[in-house]
Amino acid sequence: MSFLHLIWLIPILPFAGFVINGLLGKRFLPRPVVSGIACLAVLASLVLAVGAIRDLHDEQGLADMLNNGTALSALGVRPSADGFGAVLGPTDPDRGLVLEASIPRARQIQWLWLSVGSVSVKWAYSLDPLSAIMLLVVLGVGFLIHVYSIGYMAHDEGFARFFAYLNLFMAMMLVLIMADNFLVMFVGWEGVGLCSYLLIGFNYREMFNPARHQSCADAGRKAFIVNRMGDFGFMLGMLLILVTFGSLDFGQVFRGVHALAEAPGSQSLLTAMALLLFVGAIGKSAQIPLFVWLPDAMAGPTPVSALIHAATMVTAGVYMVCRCAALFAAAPLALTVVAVVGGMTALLAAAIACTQTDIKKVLAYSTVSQLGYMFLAAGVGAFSFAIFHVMTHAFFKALLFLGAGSVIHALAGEQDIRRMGRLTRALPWTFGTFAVAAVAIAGIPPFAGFFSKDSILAAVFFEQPILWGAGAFTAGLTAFYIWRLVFLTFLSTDRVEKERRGHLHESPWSMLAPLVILAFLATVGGFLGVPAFLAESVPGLHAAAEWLPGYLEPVFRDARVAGTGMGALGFHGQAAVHGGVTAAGEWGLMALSVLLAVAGIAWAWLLHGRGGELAARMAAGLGSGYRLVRDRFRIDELYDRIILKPFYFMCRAADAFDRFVIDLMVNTVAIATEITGHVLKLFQTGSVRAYALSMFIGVVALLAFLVMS
Amino acid sequence: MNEILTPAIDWAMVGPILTLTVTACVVLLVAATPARRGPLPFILTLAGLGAATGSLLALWERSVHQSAFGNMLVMDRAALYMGGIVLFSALLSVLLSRQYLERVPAPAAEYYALLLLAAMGMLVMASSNNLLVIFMGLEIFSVALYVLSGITRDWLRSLEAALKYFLLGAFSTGFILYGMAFIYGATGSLDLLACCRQARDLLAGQGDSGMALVLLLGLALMIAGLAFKVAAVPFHWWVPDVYEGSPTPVTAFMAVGTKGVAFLVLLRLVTTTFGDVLVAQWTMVLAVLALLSMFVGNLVALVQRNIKRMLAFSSVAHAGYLLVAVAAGTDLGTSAMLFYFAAYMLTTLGAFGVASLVAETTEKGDQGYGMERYAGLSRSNPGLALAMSVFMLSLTGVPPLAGFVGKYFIFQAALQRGLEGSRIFLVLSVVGILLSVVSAAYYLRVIVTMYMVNPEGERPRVVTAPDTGFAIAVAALGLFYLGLYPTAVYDMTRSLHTTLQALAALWLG
Amino acid sequence: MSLDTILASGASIAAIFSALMVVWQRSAVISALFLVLNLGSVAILFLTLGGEFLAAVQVLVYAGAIMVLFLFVIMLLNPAPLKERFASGPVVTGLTFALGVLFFASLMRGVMSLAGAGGTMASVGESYGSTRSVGELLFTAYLYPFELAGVLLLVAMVGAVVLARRQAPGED
Amino acid sequence: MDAAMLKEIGEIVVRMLIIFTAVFTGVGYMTLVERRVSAWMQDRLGPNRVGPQGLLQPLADGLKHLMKEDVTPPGAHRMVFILAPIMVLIPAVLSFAVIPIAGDAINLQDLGLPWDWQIKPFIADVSVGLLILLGLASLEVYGVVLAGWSSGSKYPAMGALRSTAQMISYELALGLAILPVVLTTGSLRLQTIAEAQAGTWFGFVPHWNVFIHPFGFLFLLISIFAENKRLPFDLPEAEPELVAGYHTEYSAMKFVMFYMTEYSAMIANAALMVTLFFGGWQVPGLVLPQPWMFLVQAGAFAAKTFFFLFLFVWVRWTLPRFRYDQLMNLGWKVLLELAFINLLVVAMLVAAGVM
Amino acid sequence: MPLVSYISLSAVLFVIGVMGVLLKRNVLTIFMSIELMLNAVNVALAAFARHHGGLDGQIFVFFVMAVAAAEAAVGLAIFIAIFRLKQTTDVTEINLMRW
Repeated sequence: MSFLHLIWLIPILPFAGFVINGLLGKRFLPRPVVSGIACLAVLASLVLAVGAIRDLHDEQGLADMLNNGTALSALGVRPSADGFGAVLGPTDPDRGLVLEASIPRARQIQWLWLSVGSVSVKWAYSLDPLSAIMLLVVLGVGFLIHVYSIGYMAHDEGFARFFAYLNLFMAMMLVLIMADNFLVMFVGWEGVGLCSYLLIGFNYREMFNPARHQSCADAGRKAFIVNRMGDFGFMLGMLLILVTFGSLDFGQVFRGVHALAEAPGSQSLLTAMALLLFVGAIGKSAQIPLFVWLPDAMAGPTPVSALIHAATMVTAGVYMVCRCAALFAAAPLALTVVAVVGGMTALLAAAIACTQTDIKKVLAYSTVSQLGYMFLAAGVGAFSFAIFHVMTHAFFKALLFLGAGSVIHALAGEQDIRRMGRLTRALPWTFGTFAVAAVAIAGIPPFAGFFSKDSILAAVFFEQPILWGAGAFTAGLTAFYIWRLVFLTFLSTDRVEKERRGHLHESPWSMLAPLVILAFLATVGGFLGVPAFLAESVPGLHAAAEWLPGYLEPVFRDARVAGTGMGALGFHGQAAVHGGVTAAGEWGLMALSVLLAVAGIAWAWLLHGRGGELAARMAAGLGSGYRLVRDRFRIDELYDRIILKPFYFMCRAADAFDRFVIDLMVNTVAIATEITGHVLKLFQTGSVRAYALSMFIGVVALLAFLVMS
Repeated sequence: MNEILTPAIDWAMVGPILTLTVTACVVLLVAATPARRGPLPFILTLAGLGAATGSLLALWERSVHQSAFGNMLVMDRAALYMGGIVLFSALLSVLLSRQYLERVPAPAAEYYALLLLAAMGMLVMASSNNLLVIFMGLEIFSVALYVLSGITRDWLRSLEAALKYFLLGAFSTGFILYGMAFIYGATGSLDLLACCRQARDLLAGQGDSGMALVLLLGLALMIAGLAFKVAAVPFHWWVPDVYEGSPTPVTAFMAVGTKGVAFLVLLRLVTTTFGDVLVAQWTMVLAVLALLSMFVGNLVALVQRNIKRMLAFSSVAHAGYLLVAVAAGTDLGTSAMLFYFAAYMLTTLGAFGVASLVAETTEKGDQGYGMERYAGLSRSNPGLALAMSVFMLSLTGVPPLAGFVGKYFIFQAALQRGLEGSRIFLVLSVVGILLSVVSAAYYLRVIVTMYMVNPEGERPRVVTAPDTGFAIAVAALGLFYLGLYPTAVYDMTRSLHTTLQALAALWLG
Repeated sequence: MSLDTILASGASIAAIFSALMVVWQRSAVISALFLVLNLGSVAILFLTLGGEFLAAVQVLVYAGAIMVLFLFVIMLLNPAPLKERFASGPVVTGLTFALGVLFFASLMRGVMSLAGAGGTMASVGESYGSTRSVGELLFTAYLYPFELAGVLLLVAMVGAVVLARRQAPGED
Repeated sequence: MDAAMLKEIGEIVVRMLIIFTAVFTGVGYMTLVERRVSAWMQDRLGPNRVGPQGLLQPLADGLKHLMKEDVTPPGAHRMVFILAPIMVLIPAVLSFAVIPIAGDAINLQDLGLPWDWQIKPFIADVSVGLLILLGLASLEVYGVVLAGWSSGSKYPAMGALRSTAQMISYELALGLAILPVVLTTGSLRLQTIAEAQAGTWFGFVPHWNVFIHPFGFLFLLISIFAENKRLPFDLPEAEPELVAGYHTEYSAMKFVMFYMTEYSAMIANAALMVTLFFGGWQVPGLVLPQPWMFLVQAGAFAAKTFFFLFLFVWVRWTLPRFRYDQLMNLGWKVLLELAFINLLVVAMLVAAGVM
Repeated sequence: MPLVSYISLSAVLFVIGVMGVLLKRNVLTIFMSIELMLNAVNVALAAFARHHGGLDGQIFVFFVMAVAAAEAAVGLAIFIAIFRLKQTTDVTEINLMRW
């Protein structure tokens, strides 16, 4: 018996927490018990996951297990010729544990779920490096956020409900991650969508957007429906895969992809599959044009934003694309689309973030932007970098959100950064950790974001130079908007409303402890994937050289084989592959990106760090600020004209694009659908005679079609 | 006087049908005694349905193909499966009815008797391969349902529903009958399988070639008539009005039973009789009907604010999905359709069951089917709200509920046809899935209202009788069961297609 | 021209005429009368088709029972004759007629294919359509639907009673 | 037109002449009989002035009505108002077309006439004669309904509604009462039914259906009273309540038609009873050469029929009128069930081989 | 008459019936038009039966009559019930439920 036998418990435990808290929580259990159950369930899963991952890499233990026959139906599996070793034994059991040798992967089959003729879909989980990383991230961050929520939600009447939903979310997310086939993944996929919807609408009594009479419930619904649009693609893609390969098992499908990729004329089919799946990812991970739901999703409680809408659920799209790396790698066109969409989203969202005044909205757009980065990475085949960034992003973005939550908590619900400032004294811990996260996301070495982002940019540079330009510019924007946020929130002038000032206090330990831990992770997380050239040149880092890409390498191995040479960037020796480029080039790129980050921060400081006069002037426009400009800041005028104005223009344009084009597009579709419904409804006149006439029209049409043709 | 040979009757074969009829008669007799006010009719009805189910199961065990009265009664597995669905839905509907009947002015005993007879008619229609018997079954349950929909005869809405259902139903009966006449005219037989043989000969150029067109006429008119019963656009007009006006448990039963048996007959018609003739024609027709149904059903449901009308239009949409599967005509399609139907049954019964509970009775009729009445249900009746959420999510097609698995099967079948080169099926699957996205909006609205909208004024707790609650719970849990362990039922439906095919093969030799 | 043909032609003309009048008349009672005439004509058509039992039943059941019921109800409700002949305006009426023509054309396209050699009548014996032959079939081959017809009538009876019964005070 | 066809038509015409003459004469004199018998029962004289014993009275009545003013009330639907009495009369008269009045056909030459024409004892030889008879009986309702409706006034409408309901209700019992006979005879052809009643038991009890199906006969008798709206079931035209029921507004010839209808229906029903239950034209043990056989059988038939006609009148002055709900209750709750049970018992006996 | 004449006649009657359903306003007339349609079907069935020389079609007609009787009973009961509440037989006035 090893932990590998128990991986089925990993999603079940939070689910049990959901059931207990959902049924009994409100009426029968005191709050400490509720939160205890919820946190312990996640913690237990975390322990199980760590144990299982340890066992997965315990080669001796695995060998023993195979020899002793301890595994229920463990079958020795030889590495298959194409390097993708999922050759099952003579009999494919409906239940049991299957170990694969070529990739450290354990699959646990729970039961035969569906069987359609020769096609059978099993409820099965698999654990391999990719899911291991995701498991640790989700469970780790998830646990911290559970703990954080104890303090954050302490005064909410829906305490038990909140934890029940949160646990349900964890369960679904874990199913998504550990799924061994598309269908089980889809269960998790839909499940997290549902939980996201439930949690966004958690404070359903509040108006989320009074100007548009949009309640939190509406925001939740919007999120769910936009997600369903993505699911439409996912479902179609899944079905296409099913009818093409006759299976939904990842292993079998990807083997099928390899076989198919050889066949001539298969490109369009593969591309269609990949693109349809990517539509699903677009919905879930909030990319152009379906990102509209994510900013609205900020209507949910802040821990939810941190957990679901920053660290975990929204990365499911990235995870899925990486999981299907073999498929995407075999469809270069689709991969390019992924890269372009990712790059554009990153740029657009970052630009929009520069203009937002709601602290959570800034972070929301930031999340969209960072997700774009991840897709950019995946799109150039650097899947392991995408996962690397998922991980580091989880750390610092969760931290940012939790910090923001702490601020909001302290200010009794205030979210507008124009009414904050000078909070460093009141909220020292929050400020400190927030600053760490801000540094990390800005890409300042040696914080976590630096390594992951830099790896991605380097990879993109070699594959899609144009997108690299967008990515690099985005890096600068990122540094700018996040530090703008820091300055406006914590530094700058004190603009807090008087009645809120009395309320100001640092958060309780249960909220601060997760902040500190996350700050630590955001600081050191990047060392899991230090670029090789850097590691070699810096003493003591050698062991850390590209540890994470190396760890993930078995999973993406065949993506490289099937692809066109892309994806080679995901692990050791990218310089070697791109022989022409030397380490010097990489040094240069790295320096450039650091420079951009620093420039962004400096710029933010220039605009907002000193009390925001410049920004105020910008906002006021040239007319009112004319004298100031002429008298004292002549140089500023130039600066205004050639840099600031275009810059703000760009950001505003991006914002307008979001609002008037993308939002409008999505809304138009929705409204058009609704109007069509209304129009069609009018035909239901209630008059039997009209009904009879319409039926008769149908009969005549039918008859005419059949007989006259 | 020459001797008339009395046909030998296999009593076991008519067991389910006979049980229902006899029970109905007994209930009617009870209706003439003072016991009509007591629980006796209810108990008798349940017992009768149970006994009928039992004899159905016995038949299932007995043999795969069995027929009596010269193929007029064909208790093959397909018939037994659909019969089982009919009986199960009748059972749930009866469970839902008792509490409902306590507050509406309707004669309970007659209500149960008619419900039993309607179920009996459905069984007859499902288990026949003969045009005449199909027609008789159709009429038995239709007439019973006309009455049931108007049984709360002091309410204008109920009567209006009955009137609309009756007039349009009789109108469509005319068409279906004319279709049968033409099929009979072209083939000289009322037996679908004999028709099949004859049709092949006709279209192979043997026999009278002029009859081919007559056959086509018959097919077209019959499809139109059946499309009315399954509520496919543009034959769906009665659905919203009738569903809204009828007593809610009746609506639930009607929505499931009528559609189920009509779909089975449609299957028999297109898989056996026209399984290999005129395929292009009926495929196209069914595909177009499916497309229209999905489109209109989903879009109009989107703008409904009355839960019964919303469910009615959603049932039109679901008829569209089911038609996609039938149109596919493959074994995958058939089994997908039959499986989806099981899921559809549970959700429909459950959803209407909840609707019947939440509504309230006033002098003018049932009120409170407006969406706003669901506000705050999650707090006054958390269990009920949870069950309703399950139904709505299953209708949306959220895994791992049964509705998702069913949709998955259906669109798999459609996409397979699409990849084989039939472009219309590509369109069908894409549009179908896209529209099921739209459907999320209106199903979710119910959940939103229950969980996230504050009621205006006090939301009184809905009283749920144990039997009603049991029925709803069974439906909700059944959805989980079918969603997580669909294999058992799906394997069953897989075998049904072979049954239908094998029957044809057996007959055609 | 045989006697049968003359009879059939006459009955056909009467049937079509009476059918038209059913639709044309404003008063429900007159419509019902023409419907009775129509049923009678069809009964004669049945006779020419060898359906002697059928003709009798047509008169007995259709004309004798169903239509009487109709008239009875019409009298009970006594609706005033309507002012306009058709309920719809001219546009919709025109559309309806156009649809009717199209429908008829489609039907006739199929029906006309019967005009060829295949559309002949089979020669049948003396007992064709006699009460005995029909009765024998009803009680042997068609026993099952015959029983079903009984159930159907039961349903109709119960239904009619349930719906039309005036509610006695204190009844459920 | 060839000779054969001419002959066929001639034969039919003669048949019709014989039977319809008989019927119309019967109708005419039935009015007289009724009045005279009524008078006799009430110990008075009745019409006895026109002709010997008032034998020309029907003629005089006819003349009188012909000359009366034919009033059409202003609220009436003219066409239907005129049509109604015709519609009511025709089925009543037509029913005689299928009733056989004797056994075998006679040749006109037997009667000393020059034509070699076979005259059958009925107008139409229909194998479903009984059904036709029932069908015609049900068609009679139309005239009644229309008369009531087209008069455009209350009493006729009420009367028509009542009589329709009554006729529909009792038609069922009537049919069920007849069916046992059909069951044992195995035919719907009236001539076959009559022929099947030939012979005797023990040499003196005639082989009549009434002895086999006494209950059937009883039920038929009651139903026929109701069908004909005769006392004690004359609710539709009960004069204290409804003036004269559905024909209140009729006058002159139209009224006569209703009057004629009533009596021809009476005669037809009497003839039906005779045919079904009393051996029709059968005279047990009688064997005579044609044409005597024909004439005696026709005479016997007429005599039996007259007995029932007399019974109608007799009952009229013997029993009091029912209340309407009693009438309906009797029909639906008693007669129908009894007739049905009777049929069931007979069917079982037939199945068991007893009959 | 040849088969095609009978079937044509049936088609004519059927179409007239359909037109009646679509054009009339009174529920009773509409229902009578439906009866007209059934009648047309009966003609076709009997003619086809004669064409094939079998009796199946005639049997079918018999059952159609039974069905017509059942429908008439229920239909008229519905009309009566609705008339009792609303005092109308005009279908255009019966549209409480719509949209």
